[in-house]
Amino acid sequence: MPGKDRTTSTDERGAINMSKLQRETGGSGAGVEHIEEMARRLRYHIIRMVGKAGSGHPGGSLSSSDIVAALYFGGVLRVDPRNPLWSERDRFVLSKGHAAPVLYAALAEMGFFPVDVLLTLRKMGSPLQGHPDCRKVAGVEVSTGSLGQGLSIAVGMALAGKLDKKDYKVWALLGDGECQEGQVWEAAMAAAHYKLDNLRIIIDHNHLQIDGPVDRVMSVGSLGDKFRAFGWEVLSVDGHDIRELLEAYRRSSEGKPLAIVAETVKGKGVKFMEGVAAWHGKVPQGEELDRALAEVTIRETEERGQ
Amino acid sequence: MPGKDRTTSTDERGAINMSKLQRETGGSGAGVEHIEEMARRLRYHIIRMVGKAGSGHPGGSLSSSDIVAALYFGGVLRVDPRNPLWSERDRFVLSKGHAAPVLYAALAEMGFFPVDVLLTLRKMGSPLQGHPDCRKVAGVEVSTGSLGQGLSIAVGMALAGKLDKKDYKVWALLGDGECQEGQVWEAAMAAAHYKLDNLRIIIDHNHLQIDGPVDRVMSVGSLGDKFRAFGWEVLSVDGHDIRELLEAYRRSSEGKPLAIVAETVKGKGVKFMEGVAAWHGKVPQGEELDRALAEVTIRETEERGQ
Amino acid sequence: MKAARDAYGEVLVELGKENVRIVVLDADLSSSTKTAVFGKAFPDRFFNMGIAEANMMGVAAGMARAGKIPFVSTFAVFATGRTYDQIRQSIAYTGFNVKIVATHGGLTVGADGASHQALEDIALMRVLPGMTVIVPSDAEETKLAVRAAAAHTGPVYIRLGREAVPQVFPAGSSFEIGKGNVLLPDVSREDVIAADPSSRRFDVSFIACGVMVKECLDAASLLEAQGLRCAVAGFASVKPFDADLCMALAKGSRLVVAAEEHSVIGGLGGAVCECLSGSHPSRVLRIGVEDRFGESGPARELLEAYGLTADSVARRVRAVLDTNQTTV
Amino acid sequence: MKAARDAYGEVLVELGKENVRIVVLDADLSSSTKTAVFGKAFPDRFFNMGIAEANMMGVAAGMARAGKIPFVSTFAVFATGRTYDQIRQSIAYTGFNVKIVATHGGLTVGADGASHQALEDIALMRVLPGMTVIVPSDAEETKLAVRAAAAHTGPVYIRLGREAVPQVFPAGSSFEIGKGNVLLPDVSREDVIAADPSSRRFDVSFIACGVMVKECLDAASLLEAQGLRCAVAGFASVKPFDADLCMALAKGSRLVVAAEEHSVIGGLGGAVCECLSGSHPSRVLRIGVEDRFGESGPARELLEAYGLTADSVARRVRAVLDTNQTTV
Ligand SMILES: Cc1ncc(C[n+]2csc(CCOP(=O)(O)OP(=O)(O)O)c2C)c(N)n1
Ligand SMILES: Cc1ncc(C[n+]2csc(CCOP(=O)(O)OP(=O)(O)O)c2C)c(N)n1
Ligand SMILES: [Mg+2]
Ligand SMILES: [Mg+2]
Repeated sequence: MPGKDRTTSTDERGAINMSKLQRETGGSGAGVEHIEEMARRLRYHIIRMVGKAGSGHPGGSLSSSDIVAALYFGGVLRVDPRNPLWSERDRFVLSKGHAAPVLYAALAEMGFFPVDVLLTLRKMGSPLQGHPDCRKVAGVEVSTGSLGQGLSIAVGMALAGKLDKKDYKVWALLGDGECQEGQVWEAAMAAAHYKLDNLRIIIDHNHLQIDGPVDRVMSVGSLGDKFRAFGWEVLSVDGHDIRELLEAYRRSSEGKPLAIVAETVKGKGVKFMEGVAAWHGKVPQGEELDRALAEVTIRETEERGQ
Repeated sequence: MPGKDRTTSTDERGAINMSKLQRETGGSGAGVEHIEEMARRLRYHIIRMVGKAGSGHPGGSLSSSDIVAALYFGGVLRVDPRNPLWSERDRFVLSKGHAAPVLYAALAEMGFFPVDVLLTLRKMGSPLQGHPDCRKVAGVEVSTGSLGQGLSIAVGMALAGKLDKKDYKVWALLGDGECQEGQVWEAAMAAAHYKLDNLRIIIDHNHLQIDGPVDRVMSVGSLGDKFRAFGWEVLSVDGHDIRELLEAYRRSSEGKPLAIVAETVKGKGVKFMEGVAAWHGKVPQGEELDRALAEVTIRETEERGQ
Repeated sequence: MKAARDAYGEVLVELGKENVRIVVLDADLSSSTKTAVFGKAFPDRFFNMGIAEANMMGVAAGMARAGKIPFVSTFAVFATGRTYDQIRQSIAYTGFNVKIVATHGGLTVGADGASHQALEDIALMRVLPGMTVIVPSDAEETKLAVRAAAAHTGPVYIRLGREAVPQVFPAGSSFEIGKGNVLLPDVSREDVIAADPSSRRFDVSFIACGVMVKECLDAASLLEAQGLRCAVAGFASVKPFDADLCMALAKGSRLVVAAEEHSVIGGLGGAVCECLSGSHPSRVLRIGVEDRFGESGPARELLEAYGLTADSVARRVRAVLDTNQTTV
Repeated sequence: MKAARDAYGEVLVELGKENVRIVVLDADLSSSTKTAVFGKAFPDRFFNMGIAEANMMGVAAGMARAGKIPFVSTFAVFATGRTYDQIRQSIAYTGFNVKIVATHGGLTVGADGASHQALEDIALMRVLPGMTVIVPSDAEETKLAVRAAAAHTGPVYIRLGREAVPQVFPAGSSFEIGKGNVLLPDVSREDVIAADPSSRRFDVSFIACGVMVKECLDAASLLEAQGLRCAVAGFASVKPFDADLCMALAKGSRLVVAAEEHSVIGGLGGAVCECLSGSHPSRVLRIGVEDRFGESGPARELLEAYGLTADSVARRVRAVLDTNQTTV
């Protein structure tokens, strides 16, 4: 389990130590190739899941796959599938809840639940709801789906962590369109006010929302400038470059929350979906599904997961 | 009626012409001394109103008095008390609705209703509700009181103005604490996206909210930086300097909405209220009321208004 | 079979041609709410406000104050709960002429699950002073309701579903805000109201809105086959509420059933109970979602699982009629 | 005479001492909601979130997920309508252990007027699955309700008033979520429920919450002086609703009166009508604000103008009893 070996005593580890520790070990030894491989697996699961479900959100799940893979399999996120509510765990909030498939895929690969459950996505009775439900799935930190709410929840977790003098980190993944929600800026202001340097967000900056390019629908301008003006530390990375992501994840930001603006391509990994807004909430079927699967295929033996 | 003389044909006047026009005429000829005098009258009315009502919000009304006086009596806001719903009128939205007393005072002095109505503030049956009600008072553009909503409404009016190719301007006055509301940033984003250069806001930056200093309760940091990052043109002025206010009001901002951050003192004009958070929603009574009135007193003959 | 939202898109374009004051706002869901159809026809009068529903309501309020007739659309969850205070303060309290047309109401949203299934929106909008609340049953009634909303001065909330639904609203019937429609038997609303209240004519009267009108009609068929006399009324106009028709139905029936794709709390069922308790206490069976959240699944399976299909409705009616004293 | 919010501040401090997991959040109204008292005693566990209510609800949700017991306060208008979707999605759907304690509910907010007078909050919170809704009648009951909320696992909404109010909750009585209290006559809830339903014991039974409990007690005095037998029950626990007590009262009375400082739509009155229509159809007179916004004025004058004082309540009860068949 990535992350488990990083459990050291609370007192001896601050943000800097942690990041040093990770840099030395390369985060539980997970190499970049391994993470890339895991990202491919996530994409494979995503396409299979939504294809089977007949609905869902492939575009924003694919754009987040490298981000999520680096977080879960890069030794960054300290979680324990055998003890999902472990009090010292790092918290990950999928604020862009419609990307549930990528979260479910990561949780399954981490061992929170069997990989074959993935194919029940969105079916009656499945724990895998269209949007994540924390009452149904271990490892889902909080239920999301109504955009703009996740960062506030992450702020609450980070405040609690500070109050309890715990050294866990709180992570949240936001969409760029989602940043149009005012609640995101309320939360951003509060995070800076309370100096939450145990809070990090990643913005999946894929430049698309449902109705088209973010710039055209409702421009968010420079998200970096905005978060900086709201008192945050900001990093920009290529959201499909595992190395850059890991490097950013390991940075600390004393006294400030950290926003990582990850430049991504919506639908990444399936050529015909890349950069096409229509694939936000549409799923490939029939021949298209086969083509998509062919692009993200993994070896048969891998398919069964761990 | 200030503003009336500025009615020229729609086609020949853009933002620049208008501002030039005003500069030349000094805005319907209203001199700075006159405006200062009007600001004093507003303060006088405010104290009398809330004193009589026994409740209300003097602090944020007093801090806005010069801002509002310059707008209404400086030949800036084009409104007609005899035709309150005149389709070409400039719109003023008091987003910080609890400052109703300063708006009511200005409207009464403008002739929208008799000055003696002011003393019915907050009483049963009065049109002068604790927070402005546009169904009850001519000249009140929109009902406010729930903070954070006025800018959105102003954006709607500005969009409609653009659509109708009208040259009216839309003004909104916001509190600095109010800028903690996420809806303000949603509206700010939309205003920039739609290039609403017919929209201007003034932020009454008095550095206090109910529970204390804004910096301590929930820091808004640099409001200028934030609005700039949200795509606005920003000006900073001394919110008690009529000259600076007029100068800012006359600036145009092609292709962008304009935010004027007015540095003010909460409770301005009544020494014992100045900079004291407690006077946000508390009213002076008895001996305190006398002291306050003495500071803002105007000549008896003036009291009756126009 | 046609989705109400498709009808909405079409009628919006018609209205756009007829009245230049009509503008349309959406919050990044225009392809789903079908306002994109209007956006294509009248790009100048279509405003995408992005994922910022609260601001969208305020912007609509400002446009209305400036003389426009804004139609504002997004999913029902976000069109009501996400923006309740904005609707309350900037639209209902001001009385501004804003039309909120929400799609994706109810369980039949389907696989997106609980976060996207509005089950409280009717209750939320109904409690707002001055708000008109309409829940059409099909594409045809949607068109009429949207037209009625445009003609009405003041705030209106219209709730539409996501799925294609069969026609149940009688072709050629009129739609009037504040009035229900008697769909079964084939008599007019006025006839039912005028009927001698002492003659108990129905075993059960269904009062329904949205997709539940169809389910109630089907339930009525099942019950009539069992020898029970049924009436079915479409109460698309949840507010103003047609108290006259409701009362007449109650007076002429052993049991009143109120059915909606909504929580059994505070919606149409609440309106029926409040109305009857005040003037003609009657037994009311409320059919709806039993105070819980929805979940992911196919629309039809969800209706079944939550007891909202004709079968289930008929069974529950039967059980009440068989085992209980039913009315006064 | 004591304001419920003052009692809230006091009991918060007591709870803060007893349980370190308790944290308190406010949105720039801590002096009015009285959470400032807690803030002074436990500065580390008090979080002012500024004028950003939506975020505050999310933050509370996150803190609850991390093991805290957050008490979240602001005015009732902003604590519910401004944040409905946040409460729905991040608190009710998740079932997180957040306590929303709102002050300034109802008309008695007074001179601030309609924008600040919550008249729909009970309806909004009642329709949320899993939400417990409590509207205490005085300072004493407030203390017990806040303690009960802290002891209960799951989301709770408590609505308090602004003004000092007389004590009506019997000293030494217990408060239990889901149970009403019989205040008049001097019999226990259990006795009322156990009583022979065929013996009609009351002319009128009042079911009330908040400040209306006192008005109903006074109205009962007026009516008893006229020879009518009255029962008054405090239904602070609006949800879960005490159906047993409600039904027992209805069975034993000619008329049920539901009274609340809230819209007559969807609140306690709605709950009473829904309950009784389902099982024991009864005449219900709903006393509340008649589907309109409030306005500025002194608290008492407002109650009078909106028909919420004992006098007016008694008159209306009398009129119904005198002119109508009242029950089954
Ligand atoms: C409050 C809210 N409004 C609207 C929606 C509907 N919706 C789901 S996804 C989406 C677009 C999200 O765009 P973005 O945040 O850029 O996500 P990504 O591109 O990463 O998928 C919208 C509008 C929602 N889920 N929540
Ligand atoms: C949405 C909302 N939340 C809370 C309040 C209560 N309230 C009224 S005034 C105020 C403080 C406003 O501070 P600021 O915006 O700085 O105004 P000013 O200092 O100019 O008076 C608050 C919290 C409100 N009216 N609306
Ligand atoms: Mg995007
Ligand atoms: Mg201020």
